[in-house]
Amino acid sequence: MLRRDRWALAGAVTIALLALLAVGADLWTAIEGQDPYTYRTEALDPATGAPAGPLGGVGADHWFGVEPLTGRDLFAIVAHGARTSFLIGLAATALSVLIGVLLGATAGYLGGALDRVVTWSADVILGFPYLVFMIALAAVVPGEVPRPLLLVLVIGFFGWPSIARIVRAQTLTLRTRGFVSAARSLGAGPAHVFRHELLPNLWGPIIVVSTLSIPGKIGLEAALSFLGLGIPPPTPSWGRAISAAIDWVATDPMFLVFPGAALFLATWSFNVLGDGLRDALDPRTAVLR
Amino acid sequence: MGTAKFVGSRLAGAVLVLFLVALSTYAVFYLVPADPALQACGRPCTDQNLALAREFMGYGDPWWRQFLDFAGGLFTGRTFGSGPTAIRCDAPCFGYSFAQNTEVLTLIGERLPVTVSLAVGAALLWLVTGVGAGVVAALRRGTAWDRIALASSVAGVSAPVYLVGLLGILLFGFTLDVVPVGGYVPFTTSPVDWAWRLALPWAVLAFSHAAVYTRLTRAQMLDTLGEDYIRTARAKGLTETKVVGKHALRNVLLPIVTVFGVDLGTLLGGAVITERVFGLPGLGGLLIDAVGQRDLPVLLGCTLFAAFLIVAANVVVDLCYGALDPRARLT
Amino acid sequence: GANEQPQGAGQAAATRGGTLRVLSEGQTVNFDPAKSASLAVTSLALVHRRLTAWHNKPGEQAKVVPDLADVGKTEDGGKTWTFTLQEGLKFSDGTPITSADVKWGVERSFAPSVSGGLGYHKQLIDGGADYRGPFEGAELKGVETPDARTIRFRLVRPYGDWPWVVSTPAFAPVPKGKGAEPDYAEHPVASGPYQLAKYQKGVEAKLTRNPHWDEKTDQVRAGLPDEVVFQLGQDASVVSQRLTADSGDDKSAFGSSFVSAAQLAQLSGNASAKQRVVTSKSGALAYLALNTEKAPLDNPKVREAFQYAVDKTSFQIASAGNAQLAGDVATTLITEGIPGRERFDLFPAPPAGDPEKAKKLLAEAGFPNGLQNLDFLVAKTNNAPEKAQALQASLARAGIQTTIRTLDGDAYTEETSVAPTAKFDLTLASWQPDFPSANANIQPLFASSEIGGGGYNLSRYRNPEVDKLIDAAQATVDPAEAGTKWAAIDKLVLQDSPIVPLIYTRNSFLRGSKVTNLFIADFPAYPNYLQVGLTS
Amino acid sequence: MTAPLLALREVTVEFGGGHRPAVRGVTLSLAAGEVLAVVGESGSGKTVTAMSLLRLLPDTAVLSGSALLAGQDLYRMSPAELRAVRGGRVGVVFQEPMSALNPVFTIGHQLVEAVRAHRPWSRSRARRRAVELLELVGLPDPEQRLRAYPHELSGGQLQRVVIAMAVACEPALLIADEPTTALDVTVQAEIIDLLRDLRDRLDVAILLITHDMGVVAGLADRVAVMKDGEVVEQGDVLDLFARPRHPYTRELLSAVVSLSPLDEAVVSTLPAAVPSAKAALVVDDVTVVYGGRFGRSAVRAVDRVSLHVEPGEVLGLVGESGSGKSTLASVVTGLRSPTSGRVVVAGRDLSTVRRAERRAARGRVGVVFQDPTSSLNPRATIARTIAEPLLLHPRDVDADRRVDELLELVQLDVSLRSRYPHELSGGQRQRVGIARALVLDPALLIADEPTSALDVSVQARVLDLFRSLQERLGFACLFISHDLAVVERLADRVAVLRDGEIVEQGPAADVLTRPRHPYTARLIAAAPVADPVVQRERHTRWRELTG
Ligand SMILES: Nc1ncnc2c1ncn2[C@@H]1O[C@H](COP(=O)(O)OP(=O)(O)OP(=O)(O)O)[C@@H](O)[C@H]1O
Ligand SMILES: Nc1ncnc2c1ncn2[C@@H]1O[C@H](COP(=O)(O)OP(=O)(O)OP(=O)(O)O)[C@@H](O)[C@H]1O
Ligand SMILES: [Mg+2]
Ligand SMILES: [Mg+2]
Repeated sequence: MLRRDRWALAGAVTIALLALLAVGADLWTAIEGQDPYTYRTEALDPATGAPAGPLGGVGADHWFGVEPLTGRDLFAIVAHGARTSFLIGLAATALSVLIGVLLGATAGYLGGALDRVVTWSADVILGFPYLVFMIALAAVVPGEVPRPLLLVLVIGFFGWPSIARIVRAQTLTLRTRGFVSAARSLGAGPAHVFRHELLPNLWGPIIVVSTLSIPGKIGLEAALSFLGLGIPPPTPSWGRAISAAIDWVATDPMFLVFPGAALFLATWSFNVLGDGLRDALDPRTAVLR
Repeated sequence: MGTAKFVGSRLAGAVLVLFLVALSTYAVFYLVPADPALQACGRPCTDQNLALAREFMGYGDPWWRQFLDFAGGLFTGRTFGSGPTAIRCDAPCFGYSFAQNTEVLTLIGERLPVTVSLAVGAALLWLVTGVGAGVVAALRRGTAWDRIALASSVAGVSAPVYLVGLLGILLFGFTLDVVPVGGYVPFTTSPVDWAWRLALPWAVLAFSHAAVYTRLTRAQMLDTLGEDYIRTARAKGLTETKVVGKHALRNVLLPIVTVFGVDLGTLLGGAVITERVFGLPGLGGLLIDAVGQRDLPVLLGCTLFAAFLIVAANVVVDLCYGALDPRARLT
Repeated sequence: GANEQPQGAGQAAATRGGTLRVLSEGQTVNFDPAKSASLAVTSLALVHRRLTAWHNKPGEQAKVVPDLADVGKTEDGGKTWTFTLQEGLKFSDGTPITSADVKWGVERSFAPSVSGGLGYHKQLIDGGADYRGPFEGAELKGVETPDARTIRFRLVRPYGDWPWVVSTPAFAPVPKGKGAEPDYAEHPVASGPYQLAKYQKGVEAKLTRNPHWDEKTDQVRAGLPDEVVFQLGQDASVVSQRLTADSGDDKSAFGSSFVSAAQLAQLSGNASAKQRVVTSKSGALAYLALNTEKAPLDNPKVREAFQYAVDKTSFQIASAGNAQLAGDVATTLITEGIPGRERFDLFPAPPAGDPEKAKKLLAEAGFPNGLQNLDFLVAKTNNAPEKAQALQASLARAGIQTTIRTLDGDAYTEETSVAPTAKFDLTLASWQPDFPSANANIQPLFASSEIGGGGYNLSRYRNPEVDKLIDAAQATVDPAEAGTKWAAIDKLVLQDSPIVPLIYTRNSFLRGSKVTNLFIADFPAYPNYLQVGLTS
Repeated sequence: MTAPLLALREVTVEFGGGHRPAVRGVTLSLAAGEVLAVVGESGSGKTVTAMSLLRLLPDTAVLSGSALLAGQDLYRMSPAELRAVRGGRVGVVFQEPMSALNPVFTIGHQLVEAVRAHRPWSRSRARRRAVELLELVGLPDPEQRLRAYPHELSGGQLQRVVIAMAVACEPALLIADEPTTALDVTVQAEIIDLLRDLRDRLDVAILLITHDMGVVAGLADRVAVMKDGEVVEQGDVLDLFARPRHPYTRELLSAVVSLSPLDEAVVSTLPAAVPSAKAALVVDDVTVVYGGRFGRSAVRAVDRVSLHVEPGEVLGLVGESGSGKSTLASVVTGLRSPTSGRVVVAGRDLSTVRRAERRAARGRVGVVFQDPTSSLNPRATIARTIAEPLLLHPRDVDADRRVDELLELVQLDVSLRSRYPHELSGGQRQRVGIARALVLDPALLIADEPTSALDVSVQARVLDLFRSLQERLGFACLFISHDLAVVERLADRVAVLRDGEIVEQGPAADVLTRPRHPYTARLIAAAPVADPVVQRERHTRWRELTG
């Protein structure tokens, strides 16, 4: 069905391209003849430290230009950054969605004490001073723990409450619907009801919320790297590149444009793909177009 | 269960949540490898001075003792130090900030109007624009409108708030010179100035928050528009506006209200970056400074306050469920 | 010092009057002398005078000058110091300022309830070690006030820099008996040209004229504007944009935070704004601290390799875009503008470093394959991670592989200066002395007493000989003689390479077009707020 | 006859996705004050034709032909004109009342809205009109009902609300799609009276879609018969009933089952009146109270009801609309726990057994819900829905084959397998529900109005199916229906429910031919007969009986 949806197809292709960019980062940068770590101060304007040449130093040597103050190759940064950001953003989103959907649906469907426990936990986490927690964690967690895993766990964990609340709200209305009663009367347990009755009707909001949370998670990854919890520099990451680039918008907008566009494309592609998926999953709209 | 009983049980839950938040804040705070008394020690800091400062600020005890002191202070008030320099903090005492020489409650009270103005205005703006755009996107599914709504939503969530704020200031503040940049004028002083100065921050916050409303509205709307009762509403001869804006929208609101509750609750705890960019003296700045300075009382106060708002918003949201959808009435 | 634009040049003549605005990042400004660590030329000094003050002018070395009192006399080689207050000094409430008020102020700084400011005096004044402040009736026995204009300090050991120490905030007068309340900062009794008229945390602090301040008794404060308003909680980037736009009230404002590299690059394309950038001639010493307690950096030879390995040019670029804005390459510990400073370079190398030589040194030290896995700790503030990456890349050229670890401000402080042992191998730091004496440059960073417990000896350098020499230099009263002693220590310490001096960080500030007399002397690398005025 | 009020010419409706046109070349006309009944096979395009008039079909539908309402083509009207027609000049009664109302607004709100859409009235005036309308459709306690939400009403009550909504603005044309399926015969008779009154008093034209030949006989002037998307025959009602020409019409009419005359019944053997130890279902003194909300009085929907169903027995449950039949069914199926009382299924009290056992027991119970639409997952294909019980209680059968088998048994084309519920007609959906209930060969079947949306021929076949299955498997069945004739044909015993209480219980033949309780007698008297002449007579008699 997706094949008929040109936009969803475009989204899927973009995701594939970004994945290709991430996976083959070494190869692409080798073709370009650069790497994301080497300082190339000769590519900078000696007066300001901004990239020499127009468009942030875009050229045959540096496809996306160079980073101000360091001269590191921006294409290499974006390509290698895709690994960090794409991986962490997606994995963390998947984790939050998993926890959020499971807890939210269970709470909404079963209600009672379980509902209250989930709601309270969500509230505690939402109100939790996570910044302080991250700082504490950075200091407590031993250096041997792989940072990507840690990041995924932490970001994923702090992301579930909002998803859980939405899923719970939807479940509250869904559970009163006739088809859920029908399944229950057939002897369906919560697991079956969740899997076969609730989930297909929950995809809409889940897709929306999860695809839109990707940039936030990538941004959080960058913020955490400053707190000592993230992937330490100089490993490139989109989030860190973007946050550094903000200062340079007026002087070197291209520094923002490339990683920013990468992030935008990633989010956008998941959203159009999500739309396509939603439409495909919704029999009422699927036939359209 | 009656409404009163429901509210009662939720209130009890809220107290529990706040207790847990406070407890975990304390616990986490003491995991952070830093000595809050170091700030009060001065430079150069000797061990002796450090110990003195620590003792005076009440950081000498183990963390759980301090937590009990804090909890007790809520009901009985607290006194820090002794003699002529003693500091009295009356019940309900949320602590005393030694970095700012003020009771935490006063600090929060001073900054609350700013944050509330910012959050509520922005929230209304994004609710209206977000949901509006979502409705349009759903009705015009697959058209350019839909694509534009999607692209701007994605741009909204992808662009860091700080960047949007900065560009907003550059464009509307300096280049076009249409709005004043930064600063806060209390509503009571001049409602017009108040709104005028907040216009840009509102827009910035709305831009970054509206996305999820647009997209949720669109998705839910598409689900709802196929329902039989929409057909019934049309068969009554209602205008399309009423069919969509009332019959369909009402059935879409549940998740929207949920997200709104979470967002508003969080935002009322402080919109750190927006406040920063626009120089608004709100709770976010207070909190961030408290984190930076390890000002535990302020940190705790702000956190508890934010948690309280989140819980309160969620209780309201839960109450709304029953009103929005009688079938989803909680028991 | 290739600083083309002389400080203060191109600024119009100042007139009296007007409202000066200081756009500040902080949410608060502290006007309590006991709690303030403010330099003698910035905000606090507008409100409070101290016993002595700093004479600082571009191109001149800093000098201690009289403020409330003279610059002090000692008869016993620096153990007892006597100061005489000027006549006719008054507080903003009209009461006369007496030596008792100064004493009260000093005593007050010992009270735990109001501590937090600069405390160089606390271990020096006799009886200070276990003094807890005056509010419970006890007096500090090392401070005597024989009469209303005389104040005498008895120290536990001779201390030549005492006249500098009494320029710190704790030596501002507080009317005797006042200031028990912890929020004294919000309604302090002023002795300087301004008093605090309105203070709203996070919003603004407004200073208006103190009618009882007498211009004639004050040689360091010009007191030109009628009002000084600190606008608080301002974002640095926004401030820079506002000042660049230079419209309305912003014309008579300046930013109190540094202009970043990106902003400098932006300003370079704007002729009018570029002119309004004020860059210091020199500044804080930025250095790479090497943990001398931990292998392999406990080997001086290995440490020496670092002196050659680092690329100071890329560090300069990472700091400010180019060498000139970043500041000169540093080769000594004592910074420019400090009396007694001697220039030397123990490890001559091109600014971009000499990786080959570094490799050779490492090989000699037994590390022919370079060093792996060094833990490079940086704070997240001040663009330190970016600067550290530049160093990381340059060290890599010499076969030194490092892993950067970023920590939030206090977690960083805890690990580098509080913890009894340190895990890190390298860290990036910078130091600006609290008063313009070589003592304040060297002692806090290299005396073994400053290891851990909140001290700033980040490289955990421990050398009994240096400790002894520091004590001796501190006891020297004659500035010239002390200067030579400090310069000798400077060399001695650097021979051990506990740190790699990088640059003397220049600070740039941006002012509005009506702000004038905004100059930055050789020390400190901050504008002198006391002289700033406005053109009409 | 003057120029027709409504004239359909060559109406064809196609749905995308490669389906055959649902409606092909339908030409019909209807004059003011005339009642045209459209009858026909389930899925033959009756609803689609009717909905096309007000352009209420999903976007996927492509219309061609023309539909003139007083000379104006409905298919080519501007949105504003169309709006004035919808609910104003044309009122619609939807086929499935239980999903036709917006669940989040009160009945009153939706009625008031319908009135105010076409009348410049104040809210309170519209509200008075709403009360009046509810009285008109015979809903007791109208003031109270206005504040109820749709899910708080029974199927028949909702149907009456939908009817009230359709006639709210006194339309010139009323499209009534199965307006009486959920009503017990007494209420049904009242509604027919109401429609007749509308026609007589206001000259309203009625397009009546129904399966109930009795209703056709009692109300219609002319009849159109549809099959497979086409009108195969149309003509005067008396004529058509007397001389059906098309074979399908003949088949249809012959499939009609009628209630035996009161005195001609044969006494059947009396099954046990007290539950045996093996009873498939025992309902013991069950009471269900719906909690009152916001100070409203609580509803005792089921009041101390006791009944039992033996293996191999069919118990017919009949009774007034809103008398608590569906509520009782929901208790029996375990969807609602009774306020008091006990339900024992196959010897086990389900409230006390362990969860796993309870679930296993559910596998032996099949359920057909009253509202087929909402009981089907909109995101699941027909095949998946029917196979769902097999997922829950795996059997050693090939699910696909079993689904095909059942589709065939309930007279559904196998090509519907991959469709979604919204792509089916009401009757088709209902049959999907039946198929799902039968897929596991249940030992006990709870069927709530399982044939209400089926045309008589399909209904006859489904009833045969029940019969044969029952003979083969010997399952017990609680069969809830309004159609007394069907109950008579199928049920061994009958229980009559009124206001939550059982007023009479006994062998079917007994109760339906020699009713003891006056309510039962009235029910039987109200049952329509599929013969225009007889039905008209009966109707007059019934009017006399009720006064
Ligand atoms: N949205 C749709 N998409 C595809 N096919 C549809 C759709 N709606 C209805 N159909 C098909 O059109 C045909 C006619 O449906 P319609 O609802 O008019 O039947 P009906 O005569 O009203 O039957 P019933 O008596 O069972 O209600 C059916 O075969 C049905 O499957
Ligand atoms: N959720 C509810 N809250 C309050 N009252 C309810 C609720 N559900 C049903 N009722 C009321 O309970 C009574 C019995 O309803 P039920 O659905 O069992 O009737 P029924 O016998 O199935 O009627 P019908 O033949 O019309 O379907 C009705 O008066 C109805 O209004
Ligand atoms: Mg139909
Ligand atoms: Mg019912």
